[in-house]
Amino acid sequence: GKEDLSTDADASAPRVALVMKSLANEFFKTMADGAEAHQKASGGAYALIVNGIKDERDAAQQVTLVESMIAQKVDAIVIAPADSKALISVCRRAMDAGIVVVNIDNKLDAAILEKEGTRIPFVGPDNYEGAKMVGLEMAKHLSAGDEVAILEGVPTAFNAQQRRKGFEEAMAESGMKIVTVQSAQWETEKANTVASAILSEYPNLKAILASNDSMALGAVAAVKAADRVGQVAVVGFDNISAVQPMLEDGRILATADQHADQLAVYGIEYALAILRDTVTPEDKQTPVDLIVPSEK
Amino acid sequence: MKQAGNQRHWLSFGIEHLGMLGILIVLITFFGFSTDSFFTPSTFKMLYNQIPSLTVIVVGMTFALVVAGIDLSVGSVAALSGTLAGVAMTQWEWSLPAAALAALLTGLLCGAVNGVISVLWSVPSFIVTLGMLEIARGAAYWVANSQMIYIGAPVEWLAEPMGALGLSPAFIVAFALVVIGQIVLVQTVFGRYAIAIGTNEEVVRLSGVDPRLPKIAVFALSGLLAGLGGLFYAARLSAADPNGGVGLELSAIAAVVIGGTSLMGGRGSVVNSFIGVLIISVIEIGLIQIGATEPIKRIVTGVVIVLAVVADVYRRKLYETMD
Amino acid sequence: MKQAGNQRHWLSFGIEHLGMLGILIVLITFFGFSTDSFFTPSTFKMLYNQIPSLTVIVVGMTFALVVAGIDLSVGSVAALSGTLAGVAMTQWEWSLPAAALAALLTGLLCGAVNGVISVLWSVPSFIVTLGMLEIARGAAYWVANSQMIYIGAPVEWLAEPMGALGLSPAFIVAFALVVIGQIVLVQTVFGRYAIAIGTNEEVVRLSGVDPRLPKIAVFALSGLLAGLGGLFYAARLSAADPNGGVGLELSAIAAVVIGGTSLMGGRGSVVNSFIGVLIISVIEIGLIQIGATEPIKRIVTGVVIVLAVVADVYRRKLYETMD
Amino acid sequence: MPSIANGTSRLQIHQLSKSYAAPVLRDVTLTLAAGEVHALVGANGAGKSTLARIVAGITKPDGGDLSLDAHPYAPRGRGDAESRGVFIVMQELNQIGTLSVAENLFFNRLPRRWGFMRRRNLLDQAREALRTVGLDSLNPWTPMERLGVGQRQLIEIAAALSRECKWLILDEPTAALTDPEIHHLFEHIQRLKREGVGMIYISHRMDEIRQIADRITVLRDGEVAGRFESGRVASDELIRVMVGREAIDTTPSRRSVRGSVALRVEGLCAGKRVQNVSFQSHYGEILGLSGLVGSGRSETMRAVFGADGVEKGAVYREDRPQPVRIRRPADAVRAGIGMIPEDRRQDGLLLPQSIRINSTLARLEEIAWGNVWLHKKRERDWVETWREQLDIRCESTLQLVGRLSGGNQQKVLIARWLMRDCPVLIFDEPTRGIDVGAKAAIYRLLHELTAQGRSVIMVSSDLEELQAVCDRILVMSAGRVAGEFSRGHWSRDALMDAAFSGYMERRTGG
Ligand SMILES: Nc1ncnc2c1ncn2[C@@H]1O[C@H](COP(=O)(O)OP(=O)(O)OP(=O)(O)O)[C@@H](O)[C@H]1O
Ligand SMILES: Nc1ncnc2c1ncn2[C@@H]1O[C@H](COP(=O)(O)OP(=O)(O)OP(=O)(O)O)[C@@H](O)[C@H]1O
Ligand SMILES: [Mg+2]
Ligand SMILES: [Mg+2]
Repeated sequence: GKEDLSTDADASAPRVALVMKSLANEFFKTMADGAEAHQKASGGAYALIVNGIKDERDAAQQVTLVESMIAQKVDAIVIAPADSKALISVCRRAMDAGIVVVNIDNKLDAAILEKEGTRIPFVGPDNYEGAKMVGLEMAKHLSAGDEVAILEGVPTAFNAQQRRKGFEEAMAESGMKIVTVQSAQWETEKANTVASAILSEYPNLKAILASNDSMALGAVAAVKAADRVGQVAVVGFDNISAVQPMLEDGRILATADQHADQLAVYGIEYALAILRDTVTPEDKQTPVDLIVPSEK
Repeated sequence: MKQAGNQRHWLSFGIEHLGMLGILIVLITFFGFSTDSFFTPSTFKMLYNQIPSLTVIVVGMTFALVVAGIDLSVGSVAALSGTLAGVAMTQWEWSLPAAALAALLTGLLCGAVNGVISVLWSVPSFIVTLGMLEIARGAAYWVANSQMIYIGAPVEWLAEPMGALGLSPAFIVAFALVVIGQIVLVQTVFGRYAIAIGTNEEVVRLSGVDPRLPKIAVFALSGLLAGLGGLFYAARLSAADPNGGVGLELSAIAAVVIGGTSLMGGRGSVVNSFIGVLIISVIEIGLIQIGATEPIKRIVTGVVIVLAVVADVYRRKLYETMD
Repeated sequence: MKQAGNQRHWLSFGIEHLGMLGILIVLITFFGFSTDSFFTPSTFKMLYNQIPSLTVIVVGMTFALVVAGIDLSVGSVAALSGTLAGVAMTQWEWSLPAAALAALLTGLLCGAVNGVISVLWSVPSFIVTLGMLEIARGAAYWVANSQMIYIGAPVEWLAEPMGALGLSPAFIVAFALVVIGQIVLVQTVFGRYAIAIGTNEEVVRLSGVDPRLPKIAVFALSGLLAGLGGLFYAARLSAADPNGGVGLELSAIAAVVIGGTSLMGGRGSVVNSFIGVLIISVIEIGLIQIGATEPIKRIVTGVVIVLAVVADVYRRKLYETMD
Repeated sequence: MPSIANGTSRLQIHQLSKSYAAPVLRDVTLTLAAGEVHALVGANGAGKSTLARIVAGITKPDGGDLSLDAHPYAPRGRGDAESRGVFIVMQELNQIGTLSVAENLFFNRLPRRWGFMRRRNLLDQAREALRTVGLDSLNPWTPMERLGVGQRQLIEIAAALSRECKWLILDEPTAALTDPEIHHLFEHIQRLKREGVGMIYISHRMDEIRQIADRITVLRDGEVAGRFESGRVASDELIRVMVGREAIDTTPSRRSVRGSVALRVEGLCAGKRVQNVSFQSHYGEILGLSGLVGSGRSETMRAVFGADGVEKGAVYREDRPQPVRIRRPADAVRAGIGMIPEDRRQDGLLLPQSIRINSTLARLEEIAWGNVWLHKKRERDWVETWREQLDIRCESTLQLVGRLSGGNQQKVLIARWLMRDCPVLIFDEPTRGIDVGAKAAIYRLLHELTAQGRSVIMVSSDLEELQAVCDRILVMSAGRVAGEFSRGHWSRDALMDAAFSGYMERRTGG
């Protein structure tokens, strides 16, 4: 098969499929790159097939991806589900076909897994805790009662909901006032528009909490365009490379690093371990680190 | 040129559609040689079961394009219908038939509104359906409270492969609708009016035929089929996704246009639109199986779409000089 | 009806555009009364600085629609040009002028390829530019290695408000292009040929005027302006996003069609397209400021788009009986 | 130019042939000398327009060659032909509706400077050109799509007349014109003759041919069937050569049996062109509608048929006291009124569709089982019947209408409405571009229709035709009914006076 060209493994080595969300998204790309590096370093202990969908929101396309992997009779599927509910049945079908399935990044809905009587181990970070951490870090720079706004991701996405909850919890704990929560669909450009409008609507706004760094970037540009640099703080999530300069000079106060490069690797190692029958499926937490400007 | 007015011989019908099929076969062969796992029953099973929702939507879109209209709202209407069915089944505890009916009626209603506004107020259908794209999406969020709704077993059987060939009920329905759609377009008064309206609406009007009703019917039909597509989409995911079907209109229009239907109206073929769907899906699945990277996937998809149509243009020219 | 052939009096020109402006003013007034902060200089400053990229793209799109074509690739081409400029400035350490030139040339190239393929092989521009949509997107991922690229100060000044009115260089350029575009459409031979080609390409050919060159030029122009739009995006965000501009083609076409340009070609007005951009942006910003929830935002946007065009249809009818 | 002065300048067509699906031109040889009017006649589909298009560089021939003053002449396109001084006024109107009259007049040579249109220049030139065809009062910036067919035809002629031409081909230039305009055109033709321009003149109107042709070539099925070295030929003889059999009676006599009132129009006002128009038409009679180009004949009929909005007035059927509500053509057809529009290409035919689809459009339900399922065999049979009746020349009834010759296109349109069979039938310029043979067939049909008790209203620009066919003629002038004449009570002069009256009044009154 063609996939053997991209990976060099023994014919007998297990074949692991990594099913991502959009590989055009830096976060998932980093994840995939990390996994590929790991596979190379493993010296052919397993073969890796990496695939992603075109549009992060398109759960149906990811179902096709998983079906395609079932068709290719891979040994294990490590999946970052585009949706926490819609992917459950196809994962169950994969397991029915004797494939080991490990869930990473975005946790499948526990209640439905329960209802379906399926157990799929989750390896990944706690988005809620991560967001809360970022929120609390930001609160240090503000005083109680300050107005803040939240830029949400795609509202139907589980991790978007978790991050929003985390932010809200942190703001509640530190006594901030959330004036508005608006979705910018994870997109920079959209975030810029939304943030601009919010800034003009709320002249006393002190901070914008963005559910990912792409949106944070858009918010930073909006703050600049509104001439309120230094008056409005911005935080993000994911620690992508483009926000590094902003972390340096404090235009972004904090972000969270989920160790994208290791996230998939954890999942793959876990899948391999299950294949070797050494572990029973259990959820596993991966670290989320708070990233703050280095100087100061 | 020929599909619509095509009534000469079954032979020419064959050549017409076989031509499009040829391009499809080239693609399948290419992927077959590129990766071992492509030529397996499971690939084709997957193909069958992936396409029903797009297929039924494309049937309606073909009619919309034939009357020189366009329906941009199909993705949102599908999402709205699907979520409504999902909410009905999970929260209001309706049975599948009742929920399905509600979904279809919702689709029909959205489509009828598109048609009535665009026809009676002579607003371009592009704008009306663009408005509906936003409205139906908003309604879907509202119905589902912006949550994906897990439905599970009650709808899944619709998408479950059955029998030796592994065809799902959804696929069978979709395929039947393609056949019916083609027959309606070629063999019925309604289809003939649709083609005539798309060619020159004023001529139809001056022939004493009121073009408004057929036009409204076409949009209502497109809405209805989008509703069905939403149901199939939910069946496939076992869940109703208020965010689903974003950008579906472009895929649907692309499939129809690849199938040779003109955006300017007046000619089209439902069967060729279906082949357009197959071409798009084969490219998609083939590239997944080859394990292409994202940039390569995009570039190859783009190039193949253009080449498919260029090949079709040449084939048609050849065919025309022949005839 | 009138824009294209409109050369009778400057008065009728005024009525034509003032009509569209009327709808815009109604919207602004509505939002002004709905939220205190709408009628503030900062809102308008924001509006100015939000729209340059969409505006320049819409200028090109108007021409594409006037010749009865369509350009679906604008979003991807903008992303490709923007990322290319970003990579050139950050990784290859080019100066802004050099990088900007590269971005514009990339856009021009993409557009020219669209035009040449669609004209010489007579493939519908819908398909060719859909292919380019995929290809340019893939190329953008490839150039940027799928990463967002932070550029920072070197491009930011383009989007920075200047002077008392707070207009950015990007806005001034965009506005100038709208004016130039309108003049080109109405006053130049090229513009008249574009309208003629969109009305009836065959008649143009029979008249001994080769329609191919103007058509290719129109697509090249649209590509070039998409490249400029990409640059303006990068300036506004201080960053180049290979994922940016998804779905931009629909917004651009919507703005043009709201402005009364026909999808069937032969009629159009760049100024009205610009007002279309303003209408879309005012709705978007107004709804955010009102603090509408996502479902409401969507529904209101949809309804207003349709109403704006319905109102325009009535206004035009009134105007026609008047005249 | 010396060559013109001594009369040796020649456009030679040698053994020209062309085929589409079937041969259209076969070894046609023809010589056109400077300063002569060479008439080309033949039945519909004989290949006249094809020949004209080849000479004008629009169509490529398959075989044979052309020469100009003994130099080989093989134009690569219309522009190329024009640069050699060869111009054409095509049979079909080729204009851009969304552009103005001025821009259309000078479309392929818009005056420009640095890419900008020189509007002032264009305006002056356009005024000048419009004056040559008597359209002085038309605003050159009027969008083309607002004009009627007659005016558009005049503008096509004006465009050609404004060129420095050496050779001019006029393909049925007068089909939509009335006598004064034709007279005007002929004056220009005489002037051009004097200036040494060689002209090919295509027409189905025999009187015109007799009046201006110096020589005549008859085409039949793509071959030269006869040549006459003088224009003075008896029509009968000409027609015999054209159709290849004995001359047909082109003006059949008839007895009219005037029945009761079929249609009554009262105080109709629509737009600027229809002002307070009232008339009646009876069963069993043919009512003619005459008037100058732009006098509002077509607009009146469109208003009656519901094609355009009506501001005031009512339409009654028979002697019913209640008017029929006609808001759109479908209402009119339901009330038993049918109309054949004058602009066949824009309002009449679905050009990229087959003859079958076009001719059954108005009566589709009846060839369908249960109003739903198309009965294709029945459709074919019906269409075949009418094809024979009207002698539509085509390869098969599946041929696309856009590829038919102009006259045959017109016949397809007529077939549609004859098939629909309405008690009241309005024909707007039904014989535009139709050959003598088929004209006779159509007149016979009209008579049959009235004999069966139908009411026919016929708008025509051909006064002779109206006088030959109608029982009563209504003359419109400047949007009003300016006179009504019964058979036996009209004369050419009286009709013309009525046609001009509206414009005279305005001039003296204003
Ligand atoms: N593009 C085309 N494709 C196929 N057939 C064509 C095409 N153009 C013309 N024909 C055929 O060529 C024949 C001659 O057409 P042409 O227009 O020259 O006739 P004509 O003598 O001008 O007739 P008319 O008096 O009706 O104008 C017709 O039978 C017509 O169907
Ligand atoms: N000076 C003018 N300016 C603008 N439009 C004009 C002018 N004169 C005439 N028209 C238009 O020309 C058309 C003439 O009307 P109509 O077609 O009913 O006349 P007709 O007698 O049938 O003449 P035709 O022979 O042109 O068909 C109308 O559409 C009218 O609006
Ligand atoms: Mg002819
Ligand atoms: Mg007329």
